[in-house]
Amino acid sequence: MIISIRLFAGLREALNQSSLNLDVAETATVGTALAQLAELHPKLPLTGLAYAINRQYVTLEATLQPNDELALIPPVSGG
Amino acid sequence: MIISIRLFAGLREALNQSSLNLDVAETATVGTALAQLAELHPKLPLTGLAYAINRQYVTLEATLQPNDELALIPPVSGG
Amino acid sequence: MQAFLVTEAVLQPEPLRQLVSDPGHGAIVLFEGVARNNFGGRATAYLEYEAYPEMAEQQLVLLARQAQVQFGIGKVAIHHRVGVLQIGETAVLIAIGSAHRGAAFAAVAWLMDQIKVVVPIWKCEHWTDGSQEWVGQR
Amino acid sequence: MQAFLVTEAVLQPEPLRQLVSDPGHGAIVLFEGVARNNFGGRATAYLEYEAYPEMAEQQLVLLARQAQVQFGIGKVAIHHRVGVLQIGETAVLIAIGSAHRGAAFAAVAWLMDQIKVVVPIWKCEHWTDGSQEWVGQR
Repeated sequence: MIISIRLFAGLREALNQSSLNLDVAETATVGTALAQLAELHPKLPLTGLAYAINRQYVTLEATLQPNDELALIPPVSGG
Repeated sequence: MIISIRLFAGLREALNQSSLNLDVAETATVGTALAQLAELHPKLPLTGLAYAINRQYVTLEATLQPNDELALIPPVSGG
Repeated sequence: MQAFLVTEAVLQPEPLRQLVSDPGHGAIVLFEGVARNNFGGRATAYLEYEAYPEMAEQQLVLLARQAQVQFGIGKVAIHHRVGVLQIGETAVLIAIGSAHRGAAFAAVAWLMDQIKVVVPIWKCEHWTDGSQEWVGQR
Repeated sequence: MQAFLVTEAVLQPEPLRQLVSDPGHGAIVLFEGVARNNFGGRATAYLEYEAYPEMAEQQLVLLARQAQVQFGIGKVAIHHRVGVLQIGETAVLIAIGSAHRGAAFAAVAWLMDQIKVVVPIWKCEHWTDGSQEWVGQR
């Protein structure tokens, strides 16, 4: 199934793109999707992130559904 | 010697005037001036006040000079 | 625009905001004390403020200097309105610029507490039943 | 005017102030987080903010609701700017109306702390030496 991944700040700059689609297994979790992404883009700095599915914070164990939007959220620094 | 007395809020309304001159002794303090004022205007509510001479807070013991401005300051409620 | 002022004119936030802005400030706090439609649940028709204006302005300057020393904030400006205020109108306006926000928050709370203790300004509640009362004086 | 907004436009305090005003409020607090000319003493040329705007606005709404419950404040509005900000421009604007000032002061401090933890917005410092850095990310 296809999910979309949103990239911000340093992650966006590392890949020079703000989103990408990933074809993941039906049983995929945030964690397995990240492992797949790391294999595709070994230089992507994937430590210290928070995760959101469809704009809600989730943990690495959360399961993904088709067309979910998975956001990789580096340490925020608004304000 | 003559000093001027400033009245505010309830005190101003009680005498229907915002200032008055008082002829006090050369040795007058805030306390003796107040006693004189109380005699002149027995209905004036003189409890719970703070005092200022020439815009500086002082105690009842402070001595007065000619032409001093003595302000009788009811509990403040600005803001 | 004076930084410390007691005035009958309607208070304007924007000029005060400009007075306290500075390239080294990361935080600006504006506080407005506003005429409320009730006091302790009793309905207010309008408010009236009276001041000893010369002394009140001096006291505001002193408080601001003290806050700068005590909290390490930057620029400060405080205006207080006098005369008749309708519900929703601003009675007091405090503007603080500061390198960091924590100091500004602490200072604005302290300044408001102090204003209500040492600045010679008095509020008269005019109740909707037609009676009136100088707050804090019986 | 939306109460919770992530925008590239220059932030305007006055419309937010009007959004949170209410006859039952005795206090209005406006906080502005402003682009400062240095960060930890290092000279900043300008700032750049990036957001996950849909989620950031949702998070601002949630934080405001939580603050209303936790502190008993009245109306809240929060705008955050994104894009390039020059020194002195406002990055975030919080407006709070409240019956009493103590609740508003506590809530604005709490809101700013929370924004810096849970709202997906990122600041990039562009230093005067030409280099840049996403704050909090190495």
